[in-house]
Amino acid sequence: MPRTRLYSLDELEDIPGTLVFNARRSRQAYHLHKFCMSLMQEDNRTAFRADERAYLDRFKMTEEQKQAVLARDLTRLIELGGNMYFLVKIASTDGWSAQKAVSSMSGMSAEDYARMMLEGGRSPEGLRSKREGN
Amino acid sequence: MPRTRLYSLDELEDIPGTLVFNARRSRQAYHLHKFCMSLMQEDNRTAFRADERAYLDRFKMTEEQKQAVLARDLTRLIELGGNMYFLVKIASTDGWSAQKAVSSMSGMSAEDYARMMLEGGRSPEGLRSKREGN
Amino acid sequence: MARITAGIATSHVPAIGAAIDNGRTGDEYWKPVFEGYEFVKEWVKDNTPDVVILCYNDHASALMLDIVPTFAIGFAEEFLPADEGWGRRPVPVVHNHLDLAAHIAEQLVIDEFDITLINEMDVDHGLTVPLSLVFGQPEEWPCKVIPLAVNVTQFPTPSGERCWKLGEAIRNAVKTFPEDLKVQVWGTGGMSHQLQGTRAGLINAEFDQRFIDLLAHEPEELVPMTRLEYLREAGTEGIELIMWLIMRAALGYGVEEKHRFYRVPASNTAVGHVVYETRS
Amino acid sequence: MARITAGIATSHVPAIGAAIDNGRTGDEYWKPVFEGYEFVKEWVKDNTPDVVILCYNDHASALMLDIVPTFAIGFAEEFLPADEGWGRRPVPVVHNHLDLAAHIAEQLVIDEFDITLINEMDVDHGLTVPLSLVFGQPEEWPCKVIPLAVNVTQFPTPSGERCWKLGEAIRNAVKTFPEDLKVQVWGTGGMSHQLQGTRAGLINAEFDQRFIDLLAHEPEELVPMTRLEYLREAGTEGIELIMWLIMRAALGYGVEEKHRFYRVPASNTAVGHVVYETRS
Ligand SMILES: [Fe+3]
Ligand SMILES: [Fe+3]
Repeated sequence: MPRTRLYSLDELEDIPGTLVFNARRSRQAYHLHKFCMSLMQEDNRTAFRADERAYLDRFKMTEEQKQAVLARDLTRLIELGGNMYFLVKIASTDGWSAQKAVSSMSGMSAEDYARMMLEGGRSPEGLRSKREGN
Repeated sequence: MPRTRLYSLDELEDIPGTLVFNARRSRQAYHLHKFCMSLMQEDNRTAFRADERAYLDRFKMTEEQKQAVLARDLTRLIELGGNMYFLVKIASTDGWSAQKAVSSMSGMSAEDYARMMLEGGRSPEGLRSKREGN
Repeated sequence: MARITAGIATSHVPAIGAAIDNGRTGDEYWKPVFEGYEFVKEWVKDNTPDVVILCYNDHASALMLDIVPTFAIGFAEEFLPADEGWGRRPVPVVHNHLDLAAHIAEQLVIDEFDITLINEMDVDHGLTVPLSLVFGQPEEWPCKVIPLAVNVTQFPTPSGERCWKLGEAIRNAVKTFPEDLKVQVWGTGGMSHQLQGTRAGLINAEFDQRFIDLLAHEPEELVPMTRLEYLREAGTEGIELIMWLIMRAALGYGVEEKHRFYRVPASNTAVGHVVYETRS
Repeated sequence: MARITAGIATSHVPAIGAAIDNGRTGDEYWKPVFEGYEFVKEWVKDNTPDVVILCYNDHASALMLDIVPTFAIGFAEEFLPADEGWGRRPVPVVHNHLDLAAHIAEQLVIDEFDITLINEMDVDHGLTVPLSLVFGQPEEWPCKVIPLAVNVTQFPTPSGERCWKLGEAIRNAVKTFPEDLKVQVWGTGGMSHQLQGTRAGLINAEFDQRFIDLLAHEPEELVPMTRLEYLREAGTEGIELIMWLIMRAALGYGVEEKHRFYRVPASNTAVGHVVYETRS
């Protein structure tokens, strides 16, 4: 008899616009994340800047992941398993602020996003549950 | 009010001829153990064999620990914080069997120790507790 | 005997660290944030601990790639600030209190917490930004720090309830340490924020303020909250608030709130901060 | 649904691996040891699992220096045999069952086990010698293996009771995995041995045999045994027996002992081995 839980992990998928980073995604993004963490050394940042494609080819990431890095497509990188705590190292290497990086996923311009944050941020109203629509 | 425990960790020191590997000893032997684990690569074993002293000087071990390694004094290495699961890598590098390495601490010759093991090993009688003498 | 004298909670946004390091704390954007920390900077002068047990999360700096521990205790002699992609923060090296760290680790395992010891690691903004907010920019940090890293990145994280029990166990462990030490427990991270997807920028001030309202004297209302509820209400990274629960549980019943602060935004995040003293 | 069909326990002495790898299993010294494994090698032909959850301890090969986790689950796609000082064992690469490993890790955290995931590591004789003893010398191991490494090196280790509860939680996790899989749980290490000091060579056959006597049908007699008692009675490395408790707890109530074996010595160690089938 299967046990009851406070909630099934699958319920974590019920939050709009949100992909929860779980063990499966962690494994899917392992080599992508190895690349991200390599950017914690200046030598590697320099090598990446000098020839992005060649540098990416040192890692066993998928081609899709490499393309998404080259395009700085954070939305896609998260779909491909990525987690922002790793991915933000790409933004830092580019000299982007964390706010600019995060705003790039929000469907808003960096300016509109910055204004929204100054005005109190995005309200959770309507964004709690796909199922409940609240 | 301090809590009661099944036993205090200090009681682990009550066993004759035995030093229990705890967090403090683990920290004390950290660099010694870093050396031991370096011997898990053939290149490093070769370098160690070629010039033991020079190789040891690459590690932040204490001089006492280095001397004990050079002398293959496992008893002393355990007094200096070491644990046999690390130290056995030195013996393996030397081509010693684990039995020969272990026997070197037992106060017996390797031959006498091997004979004792064939005859059923060392009895725990009298070796359970310093305090109880059983 | 060692005793827990106070607890501090605060958000740990990287941009706050950058503002301090680059001398921009007086900027129009940052001034209202740093004003919230003027109290603690004064208070700590008379309340400098010997040791801080600093509950934080590593942001894929030293952990989370090759090793993903639920609860990890830093057991190196010292910890360098991590290079998170723009060089190491120009802040002092963090020194551990190895005897207390060993004692806590041992007692926690005896208490059936499946602790991981980390004998070498760098510490990221999750640990160093709170130190800067409280102690400013000294040559050396004025106390030892035991890093306690909590997984809030890879799901499932430990539950709020598990974190609460961990805080209680830390309290017991500190109480049984024979040396006379003033120990503070800090919980960092939060408040509401979400750093991904079309929901990025989520801030739930109502949730955050209720959390602060209840934490001092009715924390039992917060303990059963599920991971799902944290995510729904406070955003994917808002779950960092479970580390505030560890701090609160470690303080026990007699707690006085000396200060609270709440402000939106700092970068993508709502900033929350409390200072508690224990009465015992 | 996945189900646990059998459990195996065995000592995991490195010299046993060397005897296999060097073709010396027929030597006068080794023959009586390997005869004890003839049953399981036949039995497993009709009882090949899809996955083995292999509870073992790392002997300062991949863990215990920079990271000391109480319970670690291997979460790499594959694991190479470690070079423990004399080159890698010439045995197949170990392949993980990532979906089941992820499921178990997640369920264990929900059940308040503070698991550490390890995304890259080599596996040492603690894991590979049992595989060799059961499966012989195939080109590829006939099943997937989920490594579960338990700290038995740095004190305090998890208690016997904690290990028992972990085994129960593994049982629950496997039962709730939707795929149809035959899963075995193995516990390795032990029996009595001590690899240090003037007490080196300690063997307590009475203790070992009582342990085997009780494990199948009266394991509740073994669960409360303290770390101190393991060390006193079975030697500093005899505490590896706590991993047999994880295996036993994972099997639940209906267990049939198919085989048992006990022999002194192999190198410094007493060799013990049991095979259990579950009835459910
Ligand atoms: Fe954070
Ligand atoms: Fe072993």
